[in-house]
Amino acid sequence: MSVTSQVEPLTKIKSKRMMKLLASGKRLDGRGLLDYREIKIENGVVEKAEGSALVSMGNTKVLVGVKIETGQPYPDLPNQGALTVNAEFVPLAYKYFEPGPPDENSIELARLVDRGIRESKTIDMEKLVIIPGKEVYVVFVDVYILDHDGNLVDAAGLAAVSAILNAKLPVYRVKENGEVIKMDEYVPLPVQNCPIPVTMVKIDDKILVDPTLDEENMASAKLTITLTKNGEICAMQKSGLGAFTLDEIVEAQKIARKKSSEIREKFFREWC
Amino acid sequence: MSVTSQVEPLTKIKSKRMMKLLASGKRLDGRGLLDYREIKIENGVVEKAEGSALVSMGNTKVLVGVKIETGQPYPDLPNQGALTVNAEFVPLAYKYFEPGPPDENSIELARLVDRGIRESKTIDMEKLVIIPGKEVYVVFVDVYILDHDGNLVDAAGLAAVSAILNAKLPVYRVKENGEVIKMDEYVPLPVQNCPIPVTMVKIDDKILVDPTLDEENMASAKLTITLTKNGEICAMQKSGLGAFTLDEIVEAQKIARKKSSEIREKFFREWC
Amino acid sequence: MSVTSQVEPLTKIKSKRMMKLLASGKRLDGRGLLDYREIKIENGVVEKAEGSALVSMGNTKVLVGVKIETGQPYPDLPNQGALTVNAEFVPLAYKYFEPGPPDENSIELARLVDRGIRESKTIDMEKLVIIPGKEVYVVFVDVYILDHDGNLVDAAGLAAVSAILNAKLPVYRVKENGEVIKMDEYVPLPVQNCPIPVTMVKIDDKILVDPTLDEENMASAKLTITLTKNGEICAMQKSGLGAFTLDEIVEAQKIARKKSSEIREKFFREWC
Amino acid sequence: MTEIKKLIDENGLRVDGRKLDEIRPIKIEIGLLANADGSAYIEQGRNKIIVAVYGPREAQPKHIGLHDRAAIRCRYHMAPFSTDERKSPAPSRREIEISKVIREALEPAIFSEYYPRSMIDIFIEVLQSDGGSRCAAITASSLALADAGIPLKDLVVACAVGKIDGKLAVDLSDVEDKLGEADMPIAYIPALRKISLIQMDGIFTEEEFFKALNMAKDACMKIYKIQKEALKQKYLQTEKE
Amino acid sequence: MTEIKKLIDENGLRVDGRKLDEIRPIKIEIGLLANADGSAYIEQGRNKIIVAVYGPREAQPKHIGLHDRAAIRCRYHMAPFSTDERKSPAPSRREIEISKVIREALEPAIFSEYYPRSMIDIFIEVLQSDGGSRCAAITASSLALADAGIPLKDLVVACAVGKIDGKLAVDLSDVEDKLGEADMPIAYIPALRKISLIQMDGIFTEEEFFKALNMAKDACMKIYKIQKEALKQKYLQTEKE
Amino acid sequence: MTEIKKLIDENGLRVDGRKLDEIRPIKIEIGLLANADGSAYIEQGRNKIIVAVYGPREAQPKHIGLHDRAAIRCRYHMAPFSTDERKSPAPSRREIEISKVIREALEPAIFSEYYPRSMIDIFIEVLQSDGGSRCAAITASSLALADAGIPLKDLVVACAVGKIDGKLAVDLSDVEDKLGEADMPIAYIPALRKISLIQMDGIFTEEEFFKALNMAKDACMKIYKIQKEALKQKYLQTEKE
Repeated sequence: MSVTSQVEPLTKIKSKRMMKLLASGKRLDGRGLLDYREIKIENGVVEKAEGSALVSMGNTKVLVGVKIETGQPYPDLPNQGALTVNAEFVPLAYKYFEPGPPDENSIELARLVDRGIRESKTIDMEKLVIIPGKEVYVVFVDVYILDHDGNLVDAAGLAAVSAILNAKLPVYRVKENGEVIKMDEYVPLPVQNCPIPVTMVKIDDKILVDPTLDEENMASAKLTITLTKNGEICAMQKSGLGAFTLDEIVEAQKIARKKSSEIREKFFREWC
Repeated sequence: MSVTSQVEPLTKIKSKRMMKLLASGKRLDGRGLLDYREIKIENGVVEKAEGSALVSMGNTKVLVGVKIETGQPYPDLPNQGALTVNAEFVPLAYKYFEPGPPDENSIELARLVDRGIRESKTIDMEKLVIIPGKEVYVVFVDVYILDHDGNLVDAAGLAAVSAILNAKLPVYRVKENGEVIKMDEYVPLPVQNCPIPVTMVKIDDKILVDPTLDEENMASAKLTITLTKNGEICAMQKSGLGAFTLDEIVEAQKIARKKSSEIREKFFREWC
Repeated sequence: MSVTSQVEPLTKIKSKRMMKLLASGKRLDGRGLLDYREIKIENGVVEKAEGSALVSMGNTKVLVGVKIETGQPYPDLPNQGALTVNAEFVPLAYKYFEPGPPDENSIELARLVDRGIRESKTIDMEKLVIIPGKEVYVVFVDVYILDHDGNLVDAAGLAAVSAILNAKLPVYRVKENGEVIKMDEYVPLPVQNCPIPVTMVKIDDKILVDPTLDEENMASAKLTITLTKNGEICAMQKSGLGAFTLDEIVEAQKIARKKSSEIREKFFREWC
Repeated sequence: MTEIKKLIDENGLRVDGRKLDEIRPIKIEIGLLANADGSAYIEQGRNKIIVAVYGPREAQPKHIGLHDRAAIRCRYHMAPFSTDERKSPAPSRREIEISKVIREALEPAIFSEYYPRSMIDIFIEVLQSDGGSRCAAITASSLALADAGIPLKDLVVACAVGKIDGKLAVDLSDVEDKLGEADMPIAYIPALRKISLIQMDGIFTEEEFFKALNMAKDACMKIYKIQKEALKQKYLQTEKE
Repeated sequence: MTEIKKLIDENGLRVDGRKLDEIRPIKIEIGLLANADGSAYIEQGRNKIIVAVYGPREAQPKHIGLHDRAAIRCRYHMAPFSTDERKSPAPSRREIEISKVIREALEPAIFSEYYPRSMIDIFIEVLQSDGGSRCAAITASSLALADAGIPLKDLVVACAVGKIDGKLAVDLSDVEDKLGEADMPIAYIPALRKISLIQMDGIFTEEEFFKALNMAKDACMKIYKIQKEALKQKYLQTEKE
Repeated sequence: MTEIKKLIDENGLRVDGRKLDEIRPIKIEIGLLANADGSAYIEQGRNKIIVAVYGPREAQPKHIGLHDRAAIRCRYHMAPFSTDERKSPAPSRREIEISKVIREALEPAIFSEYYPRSMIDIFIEVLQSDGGSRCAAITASSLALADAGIPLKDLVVACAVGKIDGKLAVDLSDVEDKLGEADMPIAYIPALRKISLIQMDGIFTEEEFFKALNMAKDACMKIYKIQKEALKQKYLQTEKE
């Protein structure tokens, strides 16, 4: 059951300052409304994982590990590998995160990241078949929040794509008798796209990108738009207690388009 | 762990009026002690289910859906199909129902309906075998409470039998190589009996059939007796904090016998 | 998540008396510091179980049942049977035990008993193979606490070993076509060792063996050392909020060595 | 499994040699647990069941407390090794239902109204199960309640009547329950002349039902004597100590 | 499954005969449940969804209460028999996410600040699911809220626009959703001219996105009329009674 | 798996080139998390572990609060990608036991009595696990506690001694742990000269046990130096800022 959640209120001084600054197009940390915090991507930080990346976006830190195993395909997709995205909001990352099974926030984040990857065809799932209908690769993308200062979706989305890009796929050989043998050989995952999510919040009718936690707590609503390398929209999600006008959504789409190509150019290879 | 449950007390005025009326053989809604509320049965309300029925009994509304799949037989019953009865007391139906896994009340209801169906051999389970010991039909009977104004057992029992009666069984063909193919063809479920449960409560030494929620809350004990088309008893269950004398149980059995044949005549075909 | 637990405090009078007695090497129940309470072992109390034993140690009562089934081996140990130790702290045994899935205390106890059995090679797991890599015996050791007056580990360890010793292994025959048939014949489990755990607590710098619940509640720390028939240490576990000096641990090891051989001589056959 | 077993032989005796109206041997021990406020152990046939009672104590968590009576908490639980195939320790739907009907079988005999806002816990552990474990559990539970000093209107006693090879028989064993045609457990409170549990599955004609009811009551009264005797022995023994 | 189905025929009509901008037939019933404070039932295509609203009532457990507004609790749940393959009754990840987005689609329309420390419950049961069940659920939920007398800024209405065979189409059915290339559900609050839910999966170009937004809004306004009419009928009927 | 691997070569060196009494390289970073009140990161061999400490803060839920001391909550958790085969995120029995022994290894060093009714949370995430992760986690946890400003009697430091190819060796790696004959982790509090964790599985003779205890203590003292140095560097750095 989904329940309206408590929001940690900012101190009056802080919220007043935030609003005053916003009025003149500024933010508490000195950024302009449409500026991202500094983004750092560190690849391959967990050697035991087939792929991994640690993304920091200001104080927000998200680690993604990719594990690749083999298993049965989904019955309705016998000629495709399987993909599972899971997110853990571990209590280490934020004083209000509690241990336990994933709650609605971590499920929403995982499903949003999943949609970005799946709909943009980031991985060519048809190349992940070992024996059609019987044995395929199963790709686990595990999102691990380490430090929460807002905009978990963008950090998680970037970390997921980065970890997928550096993941190595173990090679299997199918013997004539049908036996499947793991070779001591790896190839890259067949990656064909990089979805880049851009998250915006609305505070007092202003649209801000890459919100900090304080800004998320002051925002009336949040919107993520994820774009492919060809500039198509492949995922979208509004959240929060407020709502957007049509014009705001149109504006947000333009912003997302611009910011996603900036991030793409800075961090990803030409072809994706 | 089973715990004595809170009962919502009636207002003093209401409970006094109920007791006064009872003394003269009447009930709050004008019924005699042995009268059912108006029963309506609507068949086939959920087309995606293989069978379904919505039963209303006064303000009580129970929907049953029957789904039929294939699966392995129970190891000790290789030549029979499988039957599973499940009940959901969804929070939509009553202010004190909470979401979550089935509690003792919904488990008791499901098991009581299950016993009625199983012991009366409502379905000829031996006709539900596709490949003996390997593949059989699995019949899921899902009881869904939509509005709770007492006597859930009778409403659920009638809805279950009605849904089973209108359920269509998908036909499977076993090819020579053992492959099982679903045909685009349906036959009725092999039904051979209709168990009819009759529920009574005791209030102030009076036996009432088809109690409302108010009456259940005033009752000291409740008794369900389920009868087959041949007038045999096939299931029984006492519940509640009170107890019955032997004479009361003998009397209740007579009442159940009478009411079940009235219901049977009104709603079911001759042969069941 | 593990949380510092509430400890039921002793009355002031009782704790003062305990401390006073301890100062002169005595205990509330008259024992010396290194004396066990009377130990009773009753074998075969649950006939439906393949093996069983009820151990009482003063007021502490622990029942262990051994069930033996067949199943697949662990993928990394294709030529060994499987062993599972589980412990239930049922609410019948103590006013603060609550029903529910195993908590950290029952998991710790089960894993400690498991380590004793596994590391001492109590059962020759390689003899528990029916078809290598495919079908093996699975031995379930279920520890059931019936009355908790301290030192559950030693009582559970003794009961587990006793139940294993009296367990009968159903014989299976593998037919030429690979079919596995259960014969109406039993042989003993292939037992080759008996690990004996000895548990000590520290109260006010004194080491006591076989603590009662009152003593456990007064103790700063607890230490279990499990020894094999050859006098080797095969499992160890410290618990509690306090700590031991190196010398205390050395002393505890000597005590455990002595007490375990006393118990072994009294209750177990020469060869184990 | 496929061979049809004869449950009654040519002499009218059952698989274990009993007559149709004969109950299984019963062994009762009262007060065997040190921690519990009251306890009882019963062997009935191959059933081995132990019951502990804690309370009356403060209702915990508080919201389960009732303003006009004690809340009774009851848990019927089977040990993993109590059955032919190992049972998962997690409570099954069957155990959840039985916990409820046992609680409701015992409540009418308890003076719950003496202890508002309190709770009384009845913890039943089936160490070995044969047929009729819920009945044996009720019989033992009322003794454990008495041992805990909980004021009772009377003991509660329970026994089933079933149908095997077309004949009515009391106190079915496991094999009779599985291969028989019907089973009807009842719980009886002699002093109140009331039935506090009745369940049935299988097929009974009206005539069979009436007969079964009376047989069940008679069997209950036999067990009631054994209960009373066990309680007496326990008190005599306690006085001696 | 492998055959590629044509979703639009040579006349530009969809599998069920609809035009691209045509919504499915809608049937609404308000106030059909006796226990709930408000309720509504919607059929939209083969969707059959029933919604109950309870509250405002005291927040329970207390810690979910908010000092400045009502806590809204929302549960979107599918009956086991609502889908082609039986669905386990335990909430899936999809149901958990949808419960959240529906709650957040409805909250902007509710005067929550009138009821601090209270909760308002919205229980949605999908009895049969076709494509677009979250939208139909939002449409019905706002009617159930109105029926419960919860003060609203306006009704909330929802509809999806998707892409099938490369063309934009409103209110996708199940088969269109599965075989189509994109789906974008939106919820709209006409009086506020605001979008309170927007989600998307699939592939939209910028141009398609703009067009889809407008088509979705137009479809919402059509459904809004049906909503209003249903509410009017309900009140007329209530007055007569 | 079937080939028996030699864990010590002809020169007495281990698989990774270490001597028997040589610990693995250790890298420590303190205070790397912004939200936590204290934090530490440790790499020891291929272990990569991060620890956050929150508190002292009000005990939540209240009933876990203790009247005479802080309640310590401790969770040792492995990331799904930390192991060779993906680990389910749900806590395993092993993780539950390790959470308990780590808590009990740290408690003797904490001045818990300063903070009655409060709780101190220690959240350990194993990002990559090699052998000895519980020891490395303890070593890092005491640094995170110090970083949070929790008053400590001393740091707690931990290291295991095991037996490989019949010889005692400190700080076993994953492969040594799996193929070795015994493993005994201990935690040591130098200022108190006390052992706050000791566990063992495998086979030790009495002589081996005594020797192992001393080797473990010596290894702990080596790591203690590294701990102290890391803490010093952190304070120097903080002062500069």
